[in-house]
Amino acid sequence: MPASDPVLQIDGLDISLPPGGDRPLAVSGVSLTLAAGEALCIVGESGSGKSMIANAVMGLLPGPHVRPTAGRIRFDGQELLDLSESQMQTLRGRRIGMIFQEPMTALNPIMRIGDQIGEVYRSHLSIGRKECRERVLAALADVGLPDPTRLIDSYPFRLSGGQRQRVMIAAALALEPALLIADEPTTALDVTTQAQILKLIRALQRRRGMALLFITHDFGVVAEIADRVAVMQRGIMVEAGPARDVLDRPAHVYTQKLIAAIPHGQTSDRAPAMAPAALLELDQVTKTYRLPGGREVAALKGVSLTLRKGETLGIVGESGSGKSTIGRCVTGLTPISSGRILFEGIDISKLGPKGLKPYRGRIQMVFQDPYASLNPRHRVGSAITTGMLMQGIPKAKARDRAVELLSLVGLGAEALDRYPHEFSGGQRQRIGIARALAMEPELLVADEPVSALDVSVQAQVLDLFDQVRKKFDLALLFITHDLRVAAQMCDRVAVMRAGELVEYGEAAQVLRDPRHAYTQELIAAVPRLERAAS
Amino acid sequence: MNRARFAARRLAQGLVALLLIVVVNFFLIRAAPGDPAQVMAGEAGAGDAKFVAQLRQQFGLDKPMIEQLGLYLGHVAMLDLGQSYRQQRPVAELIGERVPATLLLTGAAFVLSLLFGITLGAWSSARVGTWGDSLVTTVALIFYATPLFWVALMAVLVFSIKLDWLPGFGMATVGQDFSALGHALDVAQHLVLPAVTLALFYMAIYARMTRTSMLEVSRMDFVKTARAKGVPRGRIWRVHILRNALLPIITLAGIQAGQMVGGAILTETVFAWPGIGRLMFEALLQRDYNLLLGVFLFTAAMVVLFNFLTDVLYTIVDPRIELR
Amino acid sequence: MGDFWRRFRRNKGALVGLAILILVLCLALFAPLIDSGDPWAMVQRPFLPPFEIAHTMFGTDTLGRDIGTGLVYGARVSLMIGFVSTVAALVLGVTLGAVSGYYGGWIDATLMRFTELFQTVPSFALAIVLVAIFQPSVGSIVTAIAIVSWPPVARLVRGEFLTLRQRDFVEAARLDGQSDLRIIFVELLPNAASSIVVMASLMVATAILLESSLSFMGLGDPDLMSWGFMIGAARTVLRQAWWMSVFPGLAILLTVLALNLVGEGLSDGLNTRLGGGRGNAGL
Amino acid sequence: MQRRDFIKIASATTGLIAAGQPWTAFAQSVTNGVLNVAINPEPPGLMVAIIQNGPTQLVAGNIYEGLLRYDADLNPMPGLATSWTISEDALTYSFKLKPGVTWHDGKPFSADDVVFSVDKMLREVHARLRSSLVAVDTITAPDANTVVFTLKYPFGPFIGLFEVGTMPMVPKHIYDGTDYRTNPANNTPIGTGPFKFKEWIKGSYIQLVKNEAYHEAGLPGIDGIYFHVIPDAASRAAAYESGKMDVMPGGTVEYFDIQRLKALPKTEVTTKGWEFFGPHCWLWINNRAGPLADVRVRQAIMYALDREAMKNVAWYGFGKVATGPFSTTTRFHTDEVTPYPHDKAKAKALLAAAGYKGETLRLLPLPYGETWQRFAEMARQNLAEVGIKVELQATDVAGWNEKLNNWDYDLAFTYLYQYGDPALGVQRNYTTSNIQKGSPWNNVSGYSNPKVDDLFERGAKEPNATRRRAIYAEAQKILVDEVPVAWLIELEFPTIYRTNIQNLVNSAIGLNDGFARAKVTKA
Repeated sequence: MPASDPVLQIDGLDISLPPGGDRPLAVSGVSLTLAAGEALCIVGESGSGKSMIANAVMGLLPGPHVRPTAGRIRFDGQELLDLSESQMQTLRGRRIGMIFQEPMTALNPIMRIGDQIGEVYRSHLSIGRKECRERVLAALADVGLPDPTRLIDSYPFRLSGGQRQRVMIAAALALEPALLIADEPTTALDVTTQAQILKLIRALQRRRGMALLFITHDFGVVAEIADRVAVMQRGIMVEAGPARDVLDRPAHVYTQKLIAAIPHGQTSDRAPAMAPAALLELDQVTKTYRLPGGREVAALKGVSLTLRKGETLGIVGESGSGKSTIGRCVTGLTPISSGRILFEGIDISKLGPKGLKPYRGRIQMVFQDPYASLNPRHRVGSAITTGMLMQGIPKAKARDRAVELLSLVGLGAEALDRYPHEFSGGQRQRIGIARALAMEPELLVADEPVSALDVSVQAQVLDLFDQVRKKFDLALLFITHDLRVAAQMCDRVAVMRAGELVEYGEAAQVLRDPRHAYTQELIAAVPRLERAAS
Repeated sequence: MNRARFAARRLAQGLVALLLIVVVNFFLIRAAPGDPAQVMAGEAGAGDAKFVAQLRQQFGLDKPMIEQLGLYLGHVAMLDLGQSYRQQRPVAELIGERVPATLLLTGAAFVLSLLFGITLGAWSSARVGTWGDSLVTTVALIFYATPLFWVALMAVLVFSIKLDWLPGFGMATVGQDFSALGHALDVAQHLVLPAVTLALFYMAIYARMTRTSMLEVSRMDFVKTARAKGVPRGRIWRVHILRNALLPIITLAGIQAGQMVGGAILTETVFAWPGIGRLMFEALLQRDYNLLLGVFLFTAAMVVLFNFLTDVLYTIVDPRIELR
Repeated sequence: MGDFWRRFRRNKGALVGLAILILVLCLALFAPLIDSGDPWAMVQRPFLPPFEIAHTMFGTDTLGRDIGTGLVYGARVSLMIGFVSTVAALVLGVTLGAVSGYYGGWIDATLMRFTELFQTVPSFALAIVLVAIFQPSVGSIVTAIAIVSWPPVARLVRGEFLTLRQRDFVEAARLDGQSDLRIIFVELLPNAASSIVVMASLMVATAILLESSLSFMGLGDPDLMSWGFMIGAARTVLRQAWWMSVFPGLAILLTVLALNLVGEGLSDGLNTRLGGGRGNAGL
Repeated sequence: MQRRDFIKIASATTGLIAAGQPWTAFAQSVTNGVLNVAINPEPPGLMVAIIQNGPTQLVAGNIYEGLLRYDADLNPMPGLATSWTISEDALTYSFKLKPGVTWHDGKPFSADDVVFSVDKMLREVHARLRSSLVAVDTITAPDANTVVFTLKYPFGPFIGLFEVGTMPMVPKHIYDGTDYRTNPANNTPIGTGPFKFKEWIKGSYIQLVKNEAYHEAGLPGIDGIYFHVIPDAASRAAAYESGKMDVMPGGTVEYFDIQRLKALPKTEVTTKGWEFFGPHCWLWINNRAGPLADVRVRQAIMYALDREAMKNVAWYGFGKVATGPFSTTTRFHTDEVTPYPHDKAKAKALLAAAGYKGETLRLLPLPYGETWQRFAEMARQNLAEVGIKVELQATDVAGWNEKLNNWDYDLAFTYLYQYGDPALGVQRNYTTSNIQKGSPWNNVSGYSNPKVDDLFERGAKEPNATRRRAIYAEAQKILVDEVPVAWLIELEFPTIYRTNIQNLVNSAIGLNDGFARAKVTKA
């Protein structure tokens, strides 16, 4: 650990929250130091105040109510909290670079890439347009972007999420800052892209001897990139130390709980009593969308798979791989272009709305975004009972069934009369499950049910799924982008890539020795706890 | 989709819209009681049935409705808008006489309202919460909520009658011997009150809209990125925020411009400004069908034109939008 | 609802607006109690300036009718026409907007083309034509205002439904077997309700402006003493009698301002942000 | 039939009839012998034989001439005819024409022009004269300076038909054998009058210049006239106030502005010059059905209306309360008729006697601006005060026309001209033969009394004036008692002009007789 004079020194930092929040201070009494060339990770769940620290250093805290009320931040021999806005402005971009979480909205949509990077040079140095253009081209090449001369004059919407993140890094590091702050830069990216970005940041940091303050909620990322790590819980720094020590021998109980909740990726060797006949069978299902511009996009290209009663089939793939489309086609929400979907031997894809009526209750779905899956204007009770009322079940009986289901998913009966906004993300997902079970389905489709939740909450919901599928002997179609979750939950796994089924087999076999190159790349990209920071 | 094909398609859509408007209005105005022959006969003080029948025959109103429509559309296709019954002159000429007055009034009002509206909106959005901001917002709300004709009347009452600084009526002083420059000055003097009154109403809309739009854009992520890059506040405000904030304003301005040309009826009535709005109102009361339809066609054409210009302008300003 | 009121109260302007609105509503509802006179009765000599005679504080008009009584009864007419035409426009606009927003595709395209057709003719010009055709009466004015003001609502509701339609709870509702109609009115409409309420308050304001403009142009209902009518009648004697047009004008200004302020308060309370550019209120 | 458009007060609010006013050209001020006259609305054309509305007559009166002129008491005076004789049996009228009169294009004016004008062109295009020419048998020109009219039966008012508005002399050499309506000469009118047509900028002004070869020596007294088209009433008033206008003909200034303009220095106001027209205003009553069919209800209406107050408040004191169907300036008017003072008690009694149960009556105001709207509102209040419930119906001009054409009304405001003679301007409103749909100016009320029909029939054909007076007196007595319509006010249309203009109004048709005899002294 390089012991030179620390680049960044934070002592006893407090940051206030607007009145009426769930706690008075977002962050209280935080102290940390960061030396040149060192990478410090701040990890914690949403709402732990980790981003606040990063924004406090950069002087970007939002509005009058959220501001540092105590403590000192020393950087480059200066006391940042005493600096005026214009003094801070000269530091930002020149001595401290910062990159953010959402690449899709972090760039000005109507300004060329070249100008958005050139801006950094022109704001701090007085250089001519020609020289500035050359330096931008160099910066673009430096972050590994293909064909910089074409890219410099194009607009952000033409670039992918990963490319835009590289542009952000190029802008942040344009003037060789001493400190780079990265606020969850890879959270919104696919697993494979995330791996490349992390590799890039680590390489640039090592080459330039830069200090790196990395904010994340994913311990796998911590293992990949951090020299030292600090764990935050509700504004308090509960633990800090070298990454290896904290990961292998977490001292604080909260850290232990967090690490334990991470899907371990070990396949469970449970052998569910599976009925011989296939409950659901997809046969050469294809689905093509016609875009307004006239172009046609093939979401599914001849996918075939089977699912038996009591079995859980995992469908894994990155965004745009077509995994969600399968879920929507099975439930009949989206019509398919060709092929067959056999449910108990009958091709339900050819049935009209009337034909689907008897199947209404038998196939149900749990959605990804807890905040969108429940109608904010309806009470939880009505959300659960509507399906039953539609089937003609009397009101009283439906209400009793709802209470029963709520207790099954671990919520009290009083939840019936409350509105969705009164529940947390995890609780809402439980209600979503209760609603899906209300109709006593045989097949349950879960479309990324936990990816929007914090790690700890994720674990509880996954347990609930496990408990429910056993109790009702459900067939479960589990759609996720997280291989670790798939490995832990599913009996068999199907890997999707650009609408095609590239790998399909027993979970243990697919995880241990994947046959298809893409699956291997996917597995390699998943951040592992074991890998020590080299 | 290159520009030419886009222009052709929009033109076709525009023509269909115009055709629809003409046909709908053709029947709509004939639903009104009375017809031009009766009005003319009444004026001539010779209202016996024979005279009215003679006029109807002269105007071609005795033919069946469908035939009249066919005839009219035939003429319009050859850009001949027919004759005004009441004034025995070609409709195109009558409208032509009024267009300069309307363009002068609505043009001046449009520029004034856009200029002041956006500057005030941007200025107050930069000072959210200060007394300056609440002053601008309240004044804008008041002008938005006031009946336009009443503001016009009060303007005449104060500036023309009580203070006598500005003429309150008409477009030029009657019977004044002017040189070209003198004449222009005289018209300009007459233009001040109506243009400012009309502009106040739209300035209020633009100011409120710009302020809301500026505040929304300033909360977006790329503004935070710009600050993180150490870009000076002034440049962020001018380049990043203002340009993005102006996108919705362009759409609104395009719609308002189109509507304005045809509709400054109230301002024209209070200030006796010889514009298209009043011509339309008079033609309506006189049941001067051809003249009324001609005005509707002209105003609709202006709306279609301005919508087209707005779309083209939009694709230039916002690269994400292509010409579909 | 508690926090709705808390957020509404924080907007000072909205409170002022609400106070004025309640005052005008009382004027309209209890007109006979407040001023037992008949707005058309010729009670005093014409051209009586204001603040001279005790019980005719606002002076009289060209025929000696008490302007104060006119203001009281004018409130009733303006508000009534404002609300009725807004309700009519809402029914038409919301249904069309909902259907085109929910179904999309060619239904959406045709309905939007139809809505745009209305907006090619300047709204005030269209209103005048409609009223002139059906000859001025309360009915024709309300219909004309409704016909002119439904397109903006349709566009707003369509926009809301386009975004709401993709929300998961709609698909869950489909899986529950709910019919399209039930989804539109039971599931989706409540979610669009807040912006519709805000829009409605602004539409009443615009309708009052439109009614007063129509009456000013001489197209008002001759049996109804409305504020617009009073200003129209006073226009020609502006030089001799300033008060005849100033007081009704102020009345319209305060009422419309109040409605706009309440609209802002509602939009804060229901925290829906509504674009500033609504239909124009007549030129 | 009457020329009503000219008197229509295009109010500032509804701007009912107004052409554009793009770039107004210059005009010299009155001092150097040119008169600036306001006109509104812009005349559709100047060929007065074809178009008879008000603004056309105001301008054409300077270009064309009639055989005779009439003084304030409607006695004929020489015009193009120097003398005229009427035969004993009143069937032959012969006129001696003034020698040496030329058209503006230099061609000589002769008896042939008169015969062509009346017998061919006017009979076809002049709707109003056409109905009076029914009584004419032959029109002959024994020599270049004599014209003889022979009638089929004696026609009392015949001598009153020769003024320029009713019977303008048109050039035969230009119009004979052509389609009168589309003859291009209509745009450049040629007459015998004191002024020649020079220029017309549509929507701006019409310029006339002095006719050097005018047949009366020393006339016209001024060099030229500019008629300025100013559509907006407020602009017209402002134009006069700022000294730009010299003469504001009746109907171009709103009544509420007259007070103010009258008070200006060196300004005169006269209500003379309307004797021939005699504008008479009343309330049509639909005698056909409902409570209005009962004469007592109609009488109650007469008692209920406070016509004195209407004159003072709605018309600012201009006009006279009408006593009956004849205007005071119309021949054979009589005052010995039942008076109808404003008497609410009597009205209520009559209503009770007639068993009026309070049904709502529809009242149709005249859509000619604010003054008429106030007039209708006063009527509604007066009727309400005696218990007659009235609902105002708003229409525009076309709507008003249609409702009266189809008798779709209960009460309706109107006013008509009487052209000096009961047979010309009154008979058409009260005789059974004139009850036809399709015109708002004939017997719209549907009143039918054979006695009255007979009286009007005899009155028209009676050559002797004293006997005509007796016949019409009896007719007036019956009408006033049966109240077919509720007579309101004899309208006055004041003309405003500068004091340094003398002898502006010098005949029964006022400014329509042209400005030939007007004199202008230094201001």
